[in-house]
Amino acid sequence: MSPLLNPLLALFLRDVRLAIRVGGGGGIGVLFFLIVTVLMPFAIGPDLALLGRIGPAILWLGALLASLLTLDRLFAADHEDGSLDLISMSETPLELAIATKAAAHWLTTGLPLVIATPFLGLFMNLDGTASAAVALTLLAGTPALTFVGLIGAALSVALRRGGLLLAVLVLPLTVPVLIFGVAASNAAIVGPVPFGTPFTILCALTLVSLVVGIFAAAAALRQGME
Amino acid sequence: MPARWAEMRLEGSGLTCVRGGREVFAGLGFSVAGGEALLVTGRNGAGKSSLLRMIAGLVRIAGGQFAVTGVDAEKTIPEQAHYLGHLDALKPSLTVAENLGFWARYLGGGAPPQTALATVGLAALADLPAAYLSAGQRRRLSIARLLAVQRPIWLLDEPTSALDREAQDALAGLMRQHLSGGGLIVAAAHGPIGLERAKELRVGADA
Amino acid sequence: MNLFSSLGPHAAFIVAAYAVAALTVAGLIGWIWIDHRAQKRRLALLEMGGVTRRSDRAAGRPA
Amino acid sequence: MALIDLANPTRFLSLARPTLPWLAGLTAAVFAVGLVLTHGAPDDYQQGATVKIMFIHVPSAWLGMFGWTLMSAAALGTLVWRHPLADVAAKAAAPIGAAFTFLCLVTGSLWGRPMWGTYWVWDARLTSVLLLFLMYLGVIALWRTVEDPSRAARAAAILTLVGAINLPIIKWSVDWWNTLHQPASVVKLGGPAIHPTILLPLMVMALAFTLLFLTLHLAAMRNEILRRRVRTLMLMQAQAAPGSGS
Repeated sequence: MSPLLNPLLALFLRDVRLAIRVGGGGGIGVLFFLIVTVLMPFAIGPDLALLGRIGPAILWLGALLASLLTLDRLFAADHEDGSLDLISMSETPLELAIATKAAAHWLTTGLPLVIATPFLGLFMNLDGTASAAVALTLLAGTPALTFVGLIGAALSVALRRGGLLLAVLVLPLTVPVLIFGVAASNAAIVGPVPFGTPFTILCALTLVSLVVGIFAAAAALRQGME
Repeated sequence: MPARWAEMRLEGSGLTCVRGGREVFAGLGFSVAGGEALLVTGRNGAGKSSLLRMIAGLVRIAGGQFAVTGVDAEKTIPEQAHYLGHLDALKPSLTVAENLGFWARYLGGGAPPQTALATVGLAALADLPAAYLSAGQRRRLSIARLLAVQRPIWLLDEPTSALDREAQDALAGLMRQHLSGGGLIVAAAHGPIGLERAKELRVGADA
Repeated sequence: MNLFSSLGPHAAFIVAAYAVAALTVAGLIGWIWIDHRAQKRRLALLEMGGVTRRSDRAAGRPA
Repeated sequence: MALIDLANPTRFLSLARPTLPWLAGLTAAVFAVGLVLTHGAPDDYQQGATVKIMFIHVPSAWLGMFGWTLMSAAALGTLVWRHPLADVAAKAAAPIGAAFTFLCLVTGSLWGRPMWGTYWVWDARLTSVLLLFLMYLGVIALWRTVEDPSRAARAAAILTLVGAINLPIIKWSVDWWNTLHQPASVVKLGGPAIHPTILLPLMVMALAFTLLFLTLHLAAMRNEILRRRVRTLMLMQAQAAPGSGS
């Protein structure tokens, strides 16, 4: 294993192991997603036709909130026990370390959301293809949510406020991903726009947020070194 | 003990530190060579920790600069320094071995030597989650990190806190061993920490 | 397969329901059994390592 | 954490070990009888053979409620008498109750598919069971996050009791929110409205399920006691090692 990969792999495995032992392997994220999705019909009413039409939107909102709110602890935990200091004192560049932590977070939080989507689709009276479409768009979209949320997580560590501040800072940045995610899902269910167009834009957004997120978060952490 | 590092020197000149708008110290200078220890003293809040964290690259340098000679030129100072702060950088849900293993692989790129845990007396607790350790044992586990990865510069912030008498003597031995190996130590503490020939640097109002 | 035909047009759902029931119960039993074995193993490991409970020692069992 | 005296749970363990196989055997026997009876039950004039799903759906719904009731009783044991066995009983019952509630939801949607045309319908009873399932997951999540067993037990006990108070309120409000599901046909004031030939298998299956719950719960409690014993030993191991004083 090349000297650069070994530390990153160690960091990745540590974060995944921590997520499984402490957070139940993304269980909390999926539980939050389930509760948010189940709450909607109580407000909207048990009308299945209506729920079917806004199903993708509800699932996307639930997944967005679930992945953002679990990001708060991404850096805060390491900051509080002093691990972040040592991580910055290593030959491995901070950007790569952040990318590794984000990948571990996505695997333990984002991916379970995607896997849970078809089951929650049942509550929204979505048939097979609809649920699959939402799941596919979430698969492409959740990495963007993680990497955009990364910036908020890094900033909230530096500002020692965390929590809701993260959501306030980051929610506007996730709007494009939300728009094209829901658009792609609806395109697959209702049309008329072909599924491909919004979906490729969504993938582009993810790639952009991948790069911007990592460097912005690293800068935020370094700037926060007070 | 053959000198692991060639003739080495770490110097700081005209160092100024501003934290939260307050000037902690200004115009501070020091010089410490391989095999020597620098004891940074001063009342609480005088900036002892800030100086150490500044060397470790964890605090922005408002003024002045560091110079280091006789070490690997490409690496920055933080990449060649160990920082032992008040926080132990341990995850309670990971076991003792997992915690040490992670830091050895992340900072040093390889598995920790078997002796690291034994030297600090935690070999019997290798598979115990760190949550069950006492403050003193968590401190020993942090010290094991210094042994697991070979780095010339040790930055120790009140290293003897939470250690019992026996552990303090063991730490003094490790520090002497590190110095005789050609490494250098910058330690912040209130009193002597078992290092007889340490140079002293007072920080604070009457510096 | 008279069982299947005797269940009428919606046989698949009935069989599915019983299958899910069997799976859930098997899952529970499996989880409890694996958990039992894991705790037993960790207890043996700890007791082999010389750590004994106060009441064990009090009950005169070898430390 | 004072080393709580494990004498009482130890006696429980010595009682649990012999009774477990007997209880399991009895459960299997009653299940055998139940399955034979359900196989022989006649078809319902409306739903045809899908009524056979009811023999699983209704008992698992009862067990969902039974589990929460059991946990509430244990919660009282924890908060009022601070009995360590009550903590163990509450923690052991949660996953089993959740599993049967999940089974009730799945069989409910499988039963609903032929009748209503979709797997999930937001009708009152299924929705109440869904909320009960979410509350189960909440309690289990709470158990997992708090490290110290006695603190976790008190927190979970409070949540369980608050949940128990809210369950009727949830049930009533969901009913008000939507009344699509068949009115409670079994527990009707005028006695069961369904034909005895269907009621008998239902009762036998309910008994079988309850015995199954008790067997699983007993075994889960035994595991929980062993888990606490492991935790105590690990604490002692840490204290025996050097440097534990400070």
